[in-house]
Amino acid sequence: MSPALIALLPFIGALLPGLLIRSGRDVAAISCGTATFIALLGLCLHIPAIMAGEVITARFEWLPSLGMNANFRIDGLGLLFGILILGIGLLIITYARYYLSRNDPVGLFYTYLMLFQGAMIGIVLSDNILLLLVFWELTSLSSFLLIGYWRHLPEGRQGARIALTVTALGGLAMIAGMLILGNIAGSYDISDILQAREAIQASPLYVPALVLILLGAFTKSAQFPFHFWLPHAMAAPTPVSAYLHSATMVKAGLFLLARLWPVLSGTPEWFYLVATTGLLTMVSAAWIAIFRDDLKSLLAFSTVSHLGLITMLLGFGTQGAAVAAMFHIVNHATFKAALFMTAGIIDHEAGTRSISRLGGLRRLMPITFTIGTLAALSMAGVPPLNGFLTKEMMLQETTEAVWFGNGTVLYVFGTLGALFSVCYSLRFVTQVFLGPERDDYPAHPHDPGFGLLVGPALLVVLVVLIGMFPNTSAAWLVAASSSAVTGVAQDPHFALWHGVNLALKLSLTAILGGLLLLALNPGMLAMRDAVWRPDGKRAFDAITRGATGVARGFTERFTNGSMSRALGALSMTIVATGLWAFSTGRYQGASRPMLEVGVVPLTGWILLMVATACMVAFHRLRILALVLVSIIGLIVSGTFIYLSAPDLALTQISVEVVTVVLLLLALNFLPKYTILDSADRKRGLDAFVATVTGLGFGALSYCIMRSDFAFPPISGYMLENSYKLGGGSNVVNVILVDFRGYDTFGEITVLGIAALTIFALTETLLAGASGRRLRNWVHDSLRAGDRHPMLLVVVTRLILPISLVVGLFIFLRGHNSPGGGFVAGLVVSIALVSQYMASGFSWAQERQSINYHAFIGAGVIAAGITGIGAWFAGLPFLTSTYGYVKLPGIEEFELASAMGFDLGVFLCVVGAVMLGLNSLTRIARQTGATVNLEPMDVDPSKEAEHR
Amino acid sequence: MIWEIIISVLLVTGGFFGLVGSYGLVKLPDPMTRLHAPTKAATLGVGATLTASLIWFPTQGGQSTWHELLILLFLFMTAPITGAFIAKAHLHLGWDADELPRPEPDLHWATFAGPENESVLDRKTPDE
Amino acid sequence: MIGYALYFAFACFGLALLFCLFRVVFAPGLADRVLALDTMTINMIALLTLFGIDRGTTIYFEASLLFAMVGFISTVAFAKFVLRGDIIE
Amino acid sequence: MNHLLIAPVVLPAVIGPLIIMWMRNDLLLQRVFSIVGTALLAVVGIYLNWIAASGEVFVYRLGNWAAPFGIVLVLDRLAAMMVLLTAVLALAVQLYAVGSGWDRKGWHFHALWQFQLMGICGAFLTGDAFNLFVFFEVLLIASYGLMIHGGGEMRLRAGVQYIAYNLAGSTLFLAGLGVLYSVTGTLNMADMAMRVAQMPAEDTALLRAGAVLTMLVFAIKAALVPLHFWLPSTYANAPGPVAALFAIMTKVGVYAIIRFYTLIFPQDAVTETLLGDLLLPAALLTLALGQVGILGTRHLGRLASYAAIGSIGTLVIAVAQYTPQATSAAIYYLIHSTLATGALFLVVDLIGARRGDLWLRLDRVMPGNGMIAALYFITAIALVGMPPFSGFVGKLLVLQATADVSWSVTIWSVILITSLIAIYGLSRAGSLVFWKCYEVEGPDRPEAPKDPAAPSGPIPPRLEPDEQIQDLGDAPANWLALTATGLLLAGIVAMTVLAGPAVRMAEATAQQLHDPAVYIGSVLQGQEGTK
Amino acid sequence: MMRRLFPHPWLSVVLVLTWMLLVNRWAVGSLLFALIIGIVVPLMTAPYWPNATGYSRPGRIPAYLAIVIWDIVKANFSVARIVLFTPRSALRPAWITVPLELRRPEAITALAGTITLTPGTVSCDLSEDAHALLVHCLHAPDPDAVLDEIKTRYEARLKEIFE
Amino acid sequence: MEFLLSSAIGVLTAAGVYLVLRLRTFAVVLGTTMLSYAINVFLFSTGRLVVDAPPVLRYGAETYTDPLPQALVLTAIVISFGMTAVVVLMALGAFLEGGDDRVDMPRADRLPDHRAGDDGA
Ligand code: NA
Ligand code: NA
Repeated sequence: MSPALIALLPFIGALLPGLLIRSGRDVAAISCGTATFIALLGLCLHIPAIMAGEVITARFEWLPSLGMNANFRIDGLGLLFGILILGIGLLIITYARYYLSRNDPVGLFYTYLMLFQGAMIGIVLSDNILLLLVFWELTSLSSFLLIGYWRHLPEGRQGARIALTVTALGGLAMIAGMLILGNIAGSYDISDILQAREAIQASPLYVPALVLILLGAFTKSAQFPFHFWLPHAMAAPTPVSAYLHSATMVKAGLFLLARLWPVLSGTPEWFYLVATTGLLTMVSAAWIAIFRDDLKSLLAFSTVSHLGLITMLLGFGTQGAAVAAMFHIVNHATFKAALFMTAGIIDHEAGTRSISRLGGLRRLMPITFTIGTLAALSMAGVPPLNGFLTKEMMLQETTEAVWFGNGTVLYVFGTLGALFSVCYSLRFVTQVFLGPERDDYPAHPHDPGFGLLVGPALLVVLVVLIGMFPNTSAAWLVAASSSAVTGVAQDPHFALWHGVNLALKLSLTAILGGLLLLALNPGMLAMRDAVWRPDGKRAFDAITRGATGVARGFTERFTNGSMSRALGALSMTIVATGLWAFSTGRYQGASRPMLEVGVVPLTGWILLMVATACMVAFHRLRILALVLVSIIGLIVSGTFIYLSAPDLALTQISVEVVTVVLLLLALNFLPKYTILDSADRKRGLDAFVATVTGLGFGALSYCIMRSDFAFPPISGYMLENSYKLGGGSNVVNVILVDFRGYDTFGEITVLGIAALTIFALTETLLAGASGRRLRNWVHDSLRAGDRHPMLLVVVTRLILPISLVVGLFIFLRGHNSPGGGFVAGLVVSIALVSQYMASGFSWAQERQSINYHAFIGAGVIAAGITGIGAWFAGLPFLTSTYGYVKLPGIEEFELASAMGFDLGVFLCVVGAVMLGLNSLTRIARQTGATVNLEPMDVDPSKEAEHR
Repeated sequence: MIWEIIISVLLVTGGFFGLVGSYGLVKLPDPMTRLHAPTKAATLGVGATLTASLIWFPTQGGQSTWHELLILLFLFMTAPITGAFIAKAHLHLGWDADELPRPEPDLHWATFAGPENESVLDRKTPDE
Repeated sequence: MIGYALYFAFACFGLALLFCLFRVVFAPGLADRVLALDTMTINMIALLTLFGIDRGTTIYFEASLLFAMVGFISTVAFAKFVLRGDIIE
Repeated sequence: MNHLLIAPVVLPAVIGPLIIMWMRNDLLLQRVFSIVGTALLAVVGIYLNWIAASGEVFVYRLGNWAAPFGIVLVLDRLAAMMVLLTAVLALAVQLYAVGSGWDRKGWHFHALWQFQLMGICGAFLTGDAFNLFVFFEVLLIASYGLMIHGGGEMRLRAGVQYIAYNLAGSTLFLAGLGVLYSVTGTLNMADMAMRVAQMPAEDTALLRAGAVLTMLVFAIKAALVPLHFWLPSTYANAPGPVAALFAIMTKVGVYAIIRFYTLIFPQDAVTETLLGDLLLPAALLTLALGQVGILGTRHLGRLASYAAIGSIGTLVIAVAQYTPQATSAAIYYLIHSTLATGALFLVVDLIGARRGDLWLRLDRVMPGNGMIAALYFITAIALVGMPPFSGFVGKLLVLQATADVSWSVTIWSVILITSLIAIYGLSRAGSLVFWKCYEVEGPDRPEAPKDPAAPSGPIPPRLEPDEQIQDLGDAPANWLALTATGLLLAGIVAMTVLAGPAVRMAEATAQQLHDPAVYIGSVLQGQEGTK
Repeated sequence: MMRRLFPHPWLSVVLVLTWMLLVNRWAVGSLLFALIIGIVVPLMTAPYWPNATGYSRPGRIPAYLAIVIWDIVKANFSVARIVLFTPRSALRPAWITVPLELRRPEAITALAGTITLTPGTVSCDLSEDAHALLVHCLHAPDPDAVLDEIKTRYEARLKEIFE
Repeated sequence: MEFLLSSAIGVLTAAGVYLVLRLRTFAVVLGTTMLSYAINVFLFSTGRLVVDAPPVLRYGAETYTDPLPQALVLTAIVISFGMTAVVVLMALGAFLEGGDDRVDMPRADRLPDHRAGDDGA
């Protein structure tokens, strides 16, 4: 079976329980078990080939340019881990079927479990380190889900987050490490990397890569000081603990060390980092395990300790140590999984995992007792069980290794670790099973059914078998895997008895010392409790709480909703970067002569300066500010006229009046005065920012006006061809409707959308809380009488048709003289608005059967159709044509098709302005203004008629 | 030449009255009197200027325009309205109904009339 | 001669604008300010006309027309705001 | 000339007004029309990608004017891709809007939606600097309308800030364009590129200033630190589907940065490394601020907003490198982060509709907790760049592209460390929202009824306008909303599985961008038959 | 027919004139177009002109206009004198109530306009029932004389024209 | 003249910036209006200044001012008008809904009103 398929099968298995989510535990377990079994079978079919030294590969291109490909390989190492993962997985699936309650979402559990299994298999079968990374992180994610599976348990959630965070930390470091490694090796394929030992170890980036990768491996394998996540992961259901946190996931780190052993090991950096970490972990975790009250917690720390042991062995970098490491992986998996399942059974049956509440279960649960004891003894390293074999090998290796010139420190500590291990293993046996039977178990303990027992029983059988007959039962697997690790064919021989050597003495010391320690345990417990000790979880909590606090403070500080700060930052950024960019370039200096200043421009300048200054000074008096805005607008328009831009002046002045009307309409409901609520200091700072920005902009514009174009501007062409090709002599208008008609198309759309937005917003406001508030509105000022003054009505009535004529005129001549659709639209709008102001909204509205929505739509469409029309001539959008239309005897017009476009502009402007004002007026009417049926409040002539 | 003189006179007149109108705005003592200056002086100021232009273009500028007439018409049409409105605004803001002569003993001027012409405090607010 | 008259008129209306500005800034009430704004518009129209004569072009007349129209509307709008709060009712 | 080049602009520009004119009061018709329009846009997008894949740069000369004088639309690989991405995102999100009932919480949702698409597509396709401004404005004003859709105090307040900030941005844009025009005398981007390349060395100050001002505008749109202030409140307060659509809006800014940086201000022009020197620190800060914000906020909507900011940081780090490899990484990451951010906003909206608000605090178990949790989980994984989704691929690409640059240690550190912060923040939020609720209610509590009758919460009650919108009388189509969210996630999965082809496409695009001669040549040469 | 075509013939005249002034070209073509405008625009705006407008004696309009223009010129000089030379203390502003005989809004508006444009007076407000006009005088030592002049010089003439 | 205009641009900009930095919406709207005046004049000035040479083709006229910036400014004016209209109405809406016209987002936008169960997820 292809390695890829083997890796894929668990994922397929993961889908099944998801799909069959309602069909219960059996279906889920069977489907997952089947997938696992097929995968295991597929893997085992490769055993002969692998034993023969072959490496089975499957390669799929995924992301070749990055070097990330779906390449898989099975060699001895992969085989060892694959069998562990799938084999124990099969047992766990069975076990979980009976362990989980009917009320648990079992489908979900199996999905997560299979996801995890797939990820693990992926790790061990990857032949590409980037692919390996993918699976690596997937194990973190799926373990997060599994630990947090019982979502109502706070420990589960916290444990899940701690595990995720710590392993993700390592994972991220590993991403960097792997990328560096791949860059050095020139490939991300493991096959290639394994060939690049010299290049890698010679690279200056070797140490960073090593440290980063080790960070990944150590976090995953819960090595000191990252070990603290593992006990908290014990909040997971026991099958998860047994599977992830003893047999497989935590070994992923070891796998990685083994996988990269040929290229990374053998250097002092490797030795001191890996072996020391391993040693420290082994001893410290074992020490902690002695005192744990929670069975699973005890087992968890023992796991950490054993992982440390294996890490240390790999760190030694010798072939013998590597063989021992591989063998211990096998042994540890068997006895530790069995122990976890035993703990789960006890928890399940006795209702507690607390050692202090247990004891005397020997008679109540004889089978469980047997299984648990055998496994625990193996863990303690008692012959003839398999744990003994590797403990001896470990001690042997420590006696041979030298640590900073010291030949004893390693084996002293190694023995100490073994001693602790004996202590906690026996504690497990004595304090759970032995002793007097109690009468206060939370439940009625008895041996469980076959389903829960089969897994641990099988494992314990292995424990014994491997212990007794290591060379026939396990040597082949250790040989295959250690050959793969070391790159040299290994043919190890294991024996229970090596004669009386140092290792044996140390082993004996450990066992005896362990017994002694167990006897002293209660006293030591009290002593230990009295002394302060570092608590990983508390540190983690402190760090994350601190980080969260800092993040909150930081976030609150940098995005605190202050507009002023945001805009101030923007201004200063603009000025600073602009100034920097300008000053690092070269400016030629003023080359254009200045224009003379006459009396009128000077007056205008004074007016503008004073008006602007007043505007700032008096801006809190809002109506005065509006008057000043009008004045500034007037002067700006005058400036445009003076500087040869009549079109601009027309537009500016007419836009401005509409704006003022709009602002007045809004101001009716807003406070009339701005409250002074910024402190003097802030105002000073703002003034500084404003001044600097103003200076910057003024200077920039001065530089521009005094310098020449570096290249002839494209507008020269426009001046030349505006009449010839565009058919209009007002070049600005031809640019607007022809050269750059597309801009104008966008522009009128903007206007239309603005009106639609205003309309939509108004409707929403009126329907909501604002509507209610408006209905109870109290005007904040005394109101005069005379809503629709007669004089105004009469005059605007006359102005309306005249304005329409003026609008038409401005529209028609726009192509050749200042004017055009936009200004015309505004003129007409202003005339209509004057009707509204004079005769009241309802009366005037009644007289226009115009839907402004339709106006806007029609405007955009008209402009669009004029543009699309060109398609039918095979020309691009907005291509215009023109001609002079001479209706006999009537005014001669130049009719450019662009005029259709201008008509669209006109319609859109009228529609948008009127719809916007309408909406604002609707808000006003909500306050309960009465509706007038007559255009003026009093009409003396009508009154006369009545008489 | 004669046109030149007429134009010049008109320009000077226009300028003079324009200035006087705005000067009055500054100089006259209270808002109601200030209202007089611009509404009239400026009309003649701008009127004379426009007339000068009206004459200048056909006689000196070589083209005929009539727009000035239109502008003038517009200004004269609107000036009274703006005047009245500013006056009304001023009455509303600064005068009490009793300080003015009444149109008839039981009637108000429009600015002071109307059912809505109540103090904010008097207004009934049903929901609050 | 026309030239001098023109400059005289320019100066007059320029000065007039400054007077108006004075009244906008220093005024006891809003009505005065609106009045001053209105007068400014009228003075601007005059200036535009003068500019047209000075440059011999009629191209700026529409602007004058529009200034007149706009001045009227904004004055009325301001006044109506003062009177009623709501300018369209 | 291929008229379909302009279809992405004209199509929504016609559908929008038609909706206003004839379907104002018929929501059903609006929905059908609008969705069909967006689907058509997607089809056009596919076609445009297909023709652009040849490597040819297509030019559409509006008004038949010759190139630097009239406005041109330019279709290259990048533009085509952006149009398609927009259409795909819009289609999915629009389905969500219909499914969740958001589109009837106020007026003109669909018309504004179409105009929004018009603006975005217009910005992607234009080859004219000022026209880019115009279409920025189109997309902005439509976004204002959409952003405040449904009303409510916070939304309006945020809207005011959003507009005010963008008004400042638009002003700045005009200033930048003014400076560029005042030096180069042109607005056509290809022409400008040519002129900038020929700029005399003794006259560069103004041009440099112009370049920086223009870039700042794009940085505002992209929400780069320190110009990011507008984003969190805006996105967090916008209606869910609108915020999801806005995922593409920040990318418009990034697109413009890429376009101007590669075309007009490359590093061998007078602007030298000016832009890269500014972009990189800004991008790093942006990434840090965004990821820290994920942890620092107490509101799911803001969390999604910060995630959006963070993804922009990563993206711009790549853009700032100015190498084809980095640019291709940026392009891949851009697609990924658009889909992922969009999906996250939809998921957040799903939560909001069920929980009532989006504060990160203990609440009851929401209906459909499991399904939404799954969607959240996948989206979060994709966003933080954990395997197996496209975020991981994208992150690897970015890391790889920055491996050999002078700032690489800083860049890698920032990317990796902030990833950890984001992972912690997202897992914290997720476990609080989806798991902790069970603590209160106990594990055995039966799940709440599947389909909530009416999602309440941040959505205001239905309004009754003057003209009655046709009442469809249906409950929100929950399945449609979930499916739409799933569609975006499917996109993420596709980006992962098809990472090879996707990256190849991104590489081809980057190659094209880093060889602007073709672009310039296509625009300025061979203009037979034009005026 | 004519009534339907020209609902407000005087308005049509004004519009034709406006157009001709705008286009600045006294050609036949322009006039025809102006006529079209003169027909179409009043029809369009007819709803805003609910009551018929007409003049009983339009022939007297020019004379009236002449008087007004003359008065405006006069007014300006007198106002200028007051502005420039009359000391504040000597200023005698006054309010006058002008009871109106005119009833048509157009006529009242014309009167108010005239008053504002001519010597030292500004029409400020109408009474509630629009039967009186409030006029402010800049400098009126003798208010009754002013009232008398308004009534005879302007209102009487307007009454002839309009009613 | 160039100096007058650029100083005017500077002053308008400064005024606009100062006003947009205020804390109430109306002031901000006024500020954006000022900024748009400033930018319109600025953009216009990039065509350089010419007196009395409007870009309307006439017989015999030789010099014209640059029409392109004018067209751009026209577009900009219209757009900023639309934007102003929307922001004004939105400010009004925010005032009506929220009861005050502050520009800054209130705390309630970022922080929940009570902290029940907020920590220790
Ligand atoms: Na025009
Ligand atoms: Na008078």
